[in-house]
Amino acid sequence: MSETLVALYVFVLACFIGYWVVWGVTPALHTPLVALTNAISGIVIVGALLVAGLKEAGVVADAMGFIAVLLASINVFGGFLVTHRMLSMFKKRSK
Amino acid sequence: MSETLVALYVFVLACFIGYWVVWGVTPALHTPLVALTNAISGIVIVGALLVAGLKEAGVVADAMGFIAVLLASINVFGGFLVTHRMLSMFKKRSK
Amino acid sequence: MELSTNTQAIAYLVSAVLFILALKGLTHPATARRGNLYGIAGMAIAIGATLAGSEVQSYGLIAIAIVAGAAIGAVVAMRIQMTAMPQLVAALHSFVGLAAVLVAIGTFINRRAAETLNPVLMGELSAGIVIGAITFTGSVVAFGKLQGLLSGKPVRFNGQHLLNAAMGLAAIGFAVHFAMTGSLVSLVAITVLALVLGTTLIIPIGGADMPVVISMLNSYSGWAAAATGFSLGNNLLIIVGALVGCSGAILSYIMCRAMNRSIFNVVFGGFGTDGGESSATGEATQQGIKSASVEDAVYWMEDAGRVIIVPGYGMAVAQAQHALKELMELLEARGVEVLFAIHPVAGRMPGHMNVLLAEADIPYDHVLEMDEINPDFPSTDVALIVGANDVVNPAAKEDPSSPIYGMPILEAGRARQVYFLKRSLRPGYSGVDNLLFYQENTSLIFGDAKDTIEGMVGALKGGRH
Amino acid sequence: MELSTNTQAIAYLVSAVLFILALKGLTHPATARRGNLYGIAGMAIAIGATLAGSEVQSYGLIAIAIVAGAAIGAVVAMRIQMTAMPQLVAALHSFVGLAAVLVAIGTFINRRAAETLNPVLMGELSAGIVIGAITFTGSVVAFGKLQGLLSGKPVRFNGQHLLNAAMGLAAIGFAVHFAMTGSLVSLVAITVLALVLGTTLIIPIGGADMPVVISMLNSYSGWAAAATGFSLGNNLLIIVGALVGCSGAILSYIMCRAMNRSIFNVVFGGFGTDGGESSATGEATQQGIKSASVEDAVYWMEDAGRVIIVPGYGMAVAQAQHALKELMELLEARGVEVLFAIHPVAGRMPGHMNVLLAEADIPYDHVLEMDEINPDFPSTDVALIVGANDVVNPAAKEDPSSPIYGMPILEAGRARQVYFLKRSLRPGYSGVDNLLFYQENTSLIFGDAKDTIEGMVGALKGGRH
Ligand SMILES: NC(=O)c1ccc[n+]([C@@H]2O[C@H](COP(=O)([O-])OP(=O)(O)OC[C@H]3O[C@@H](n4cnc5c(N)ncnc54)[C@H](OP(=O)(O)O)[C@@H]3O)[C@@H](O)[C@H]2O)c1
Ligand SMILES: NC(=O)c1ccc[n+]([C@@H]2O[C@H](COP(=O)([O-])OP(=O)(O)OC[C@H]3O[C@@H](n4cnc5c(N)ncnc54)[C@H](OP(=O)(O)O)[C@@H]3O)[C@@H](O)[C@H]2O)c1
Repeated sequence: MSETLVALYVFVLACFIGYWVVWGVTPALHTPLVALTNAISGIVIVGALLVAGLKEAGVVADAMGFIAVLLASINVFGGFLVTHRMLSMFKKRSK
Repeated sequence: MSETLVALYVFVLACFIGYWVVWGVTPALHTPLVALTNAISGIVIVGALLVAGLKEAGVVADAMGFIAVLLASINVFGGFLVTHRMLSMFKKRSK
Repeated sequence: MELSTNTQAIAYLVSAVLFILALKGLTHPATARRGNLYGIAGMAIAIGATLAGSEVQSYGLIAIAIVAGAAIGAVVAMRIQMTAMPQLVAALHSFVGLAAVLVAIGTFINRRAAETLNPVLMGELSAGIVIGAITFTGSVVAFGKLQGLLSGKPVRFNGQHLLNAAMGLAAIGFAVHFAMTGSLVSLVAITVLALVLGTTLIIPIGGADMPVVISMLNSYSGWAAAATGFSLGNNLLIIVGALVGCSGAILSYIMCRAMNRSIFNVVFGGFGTDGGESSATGEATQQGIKSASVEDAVYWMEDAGRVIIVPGYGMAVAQAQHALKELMELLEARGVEVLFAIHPVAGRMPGHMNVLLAEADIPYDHVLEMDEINPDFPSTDVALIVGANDVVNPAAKEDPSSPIYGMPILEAGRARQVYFLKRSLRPGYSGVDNLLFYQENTSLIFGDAKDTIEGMVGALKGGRH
Repeated sequence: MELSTNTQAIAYLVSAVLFILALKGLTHPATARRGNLYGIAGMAIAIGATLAGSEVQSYGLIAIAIVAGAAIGAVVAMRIQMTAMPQLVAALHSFVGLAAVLVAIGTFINRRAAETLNPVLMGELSAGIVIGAITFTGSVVAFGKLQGLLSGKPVRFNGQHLLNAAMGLAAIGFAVHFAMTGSLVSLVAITVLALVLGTTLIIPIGGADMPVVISMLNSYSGWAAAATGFSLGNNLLIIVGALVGCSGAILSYIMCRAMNRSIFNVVFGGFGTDGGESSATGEATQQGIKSASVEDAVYWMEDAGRVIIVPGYGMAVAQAQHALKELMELLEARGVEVLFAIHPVAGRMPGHMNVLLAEADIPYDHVLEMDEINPDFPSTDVALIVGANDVVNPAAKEDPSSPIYGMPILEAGRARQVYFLKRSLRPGYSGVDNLLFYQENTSLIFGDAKDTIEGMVGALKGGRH
């Protein structure tokens, strides 16, 4: 099976998982869900690291990698932190 | 990524899907669920066909393939039919 | 024209998606039949893509095997009684297990001839053989117990678990040796050990615990298919195997939870030993138990606002579902609301009662799950308990020393009048005495459930009141 | 020590599983924080495994970028007001989009240098560029509208959709050309067209529809990550991208369904044009509308059995949640049951009200969804509607000509007494007049919601009744 086909398998299966996991989220947490998915979409940082980390790449590619890593890490850190802030507000009746 | 690793990815993702899809089944249909999963586990027929269909295989392998195809197809046809029989009994109040 | 590997892989993906949609169809009775059709389509695509691929070259034997298998499968499926479903399922599982073993050994033989063996492959093949063989003999034993060919009694002896553990370890040892050397002797040893293990694992379990065992074996048959998928590098088999494996595991879990037992307790524990001989019959009045007549019950039911019927294993034994349907219609014609209350483990299979009621054409919107209907009992005039026992036993809530303590129950005892339809005072599956018998508002109507219900139908038709 | 490709792949799989568990944690508030920790662990493993792999060789720039990004992200996340969440989310989406574009172009440059380009790869790269660029400029426009930097008014002109379609087709054409030839010109053309397209797609949408747009862009950012995954052959990116893509798509769908509008209507339709200027204010009595004082409401509430508070967008504007918490406590001290009723699209984001109420430490078991609480209104003494409007408008049920007809509503009008806290008779987001104003049992208390609630709190504390 070609690499693209493997990717297709993984993609289709992951879409099903996404479907079920998101429908399972309680509506009360839909705003934190947006923040959390935002944080984890910072996973493009993996791609950014590969571009930025290549030895002997040209200046253009290096600059692009640098900016991409920067943007993605703002996303990652900002996203998880703000989700944490929001979630720590949700409390059950304190006795 | 090695082929075994690809298989591992697919397996892990499929387990998640299995988890959600099965929890989603309404308890009233748990008996048909058993029958249906039974039918689809007849998918080993794919493996059986590969063994049985190989040209110039030995007699032993051929015999094994033959029996495997036979058993798996009993499963496939019997399973889907019995599921169909069961499911066609479930009716909403007829007006 | 042969399919390229890539086209085949796409066809397999489509087929996997169809199988997922098939299971998703079972979310609701209204979409379930379409689900089954998706499953059939998925299977057709999978078989077609495999046959059209480059690896399958000789078709003669295959055609014979498929036609024969289809004929046998169709005949069995059309003939089988709904009450014999557990046996059928056990038999079909054994086929999957055996097929997985044969595929693994056949693959080994073919690949050895082609000299394309490697340790990882052989490890995967031995996994397929072990799981497949356990599924095979385990299912055969379960079938035998359910069909009454083998004694339902748990067969136990000292050191049993130790022996099983030793055999399991030995099988793993041989598997490692096989993976490293490809030794035929080890291959045979693995197979034989696993076949024996399947037997010795299931033999000790009482016949009454077979439903959980069947679900476990359902799960194993899935993992066997997945292991086959690993060894063939076939993702479709892996996906389907995982789906089936999860399904069986979750159903076992649901059953154990509804019985408030752990899976270990089922597999290793002493419970459900075909019990039932313990209590004597016919001593009703001595023990402060009221018995009632069919007419008494009809008197209360015909003017009731709501009647809830609680079916249990005894309804299946008596095949009383068709009579119940008539009773329901007669009562509804008099303006009585009739509902059915289903406990998750009523009967002997998950969803057992639902299938039987559906068979009698009772509309599924009258059939409610435990959590939906429990709040309605206090406002119900009559609870009619038809061959159910454990699932309404208040001991599960009140008596911490009872073996079923903690199991959630249908609170039928809260209805204004409770009528029990059973043949004797014998306990049910769990062998535990039912506290509900002794309750103020409870009366027992002794006799076969079908006869009793038909008596009620007659009384209502006769309009003697 | 460098990680082998296989070890790295296993680490990525673990990380993917952690991300799935992270989202699964949001099934319930009690497990949500653990979910976030799973997400953080998954990200740490993913970054660690990438850095330890053989492909990343120079660490200097990376360290600077990560530290700087972390600092910026942390400061923003700690400083941001909960009410500014929509803007923050839009800004962060734009970063993902831009990063995806840069990664795609960077990958192209590096692979061209290494001479490992091929048509499939270039096709995948252009998909990443197109989706990423649309996400980027689209999110920037959404941010601008939400932050008030751009006019919230929908900008419309003739032939707009035609122009967009033409640009989309042109981008696809260039993408095909690029995939076949690797032409730099085509690459630039794709990028520019997609950047423009992101702008022209979002500019025409009214500011009020931005919540749906943000969810759509959330979805796009996921698909952009998935496309990057395809081009890098990285399954982790594909999995996470699909999760995020599904999440955004489902949230958009939920919002549209709760508003009874189609996604096309949102993207292409003329609705939510910052409406609100249409009705005049202060003509309450002329129209048969009763207005009431704070004291009236307090009089009915302090002896009530149950009070249900319906918060809406106005509560967020007035920042009245902390005052509501005090009101709740005072009423509960008097034995009144106080519940909060949340409509799926109350406020301007899904779950908006829940976050604000949680911020004010209102326990989440007092906060109920529409379907749970609707049956309770008829047995409720007072419904207190705090800055909500559309979500309680009976026109949605009664007036087939109304643009919100068919949208499910909170049936607050069925409570014995209904008090509306708002500043005027102006309609809400949908611009539709509220039929509930004219109902027998409804009274309006004009003024800023926070001031009014604080007045109630004062009256209850003063114990003037
Ligand atoms: N559903 C599952 O998946 C599953 C799986 C494993 C275990 N179980 C166990 O099975 C039990 C199910 O509970 P249940 O209440 O349905 O059944 P039960 O507790 O086993 O009781 C069945 C009752 O039916 C009566 N009965 C038998 N034949 C009858 C006939 N012809 N006419 C009238 N009555 C008849 C029996 O009493 P007489 O002999 O006096 O007539 C018996 O007390 C639970 O303990 C559950 O844990 C269920
Ligand atoms: N939640 C989402 O995800 C989402 C997404 C897209 C669209 N929407 C739409 O947003 C609407 C939400 O409904 P809603 O009932 O929450 O809000 P709404 O219908 O927009 O009404 C909000 C009301 O709050 C009042 N208000 C504003 N500021 C106030 C203040 N300081 N004090 C007191 N009252 C104040 C306004 O009246 P005055 O001006 O007279 O004070 C207005 O009528 C729905 O139409 C929904 O379709 C929601």
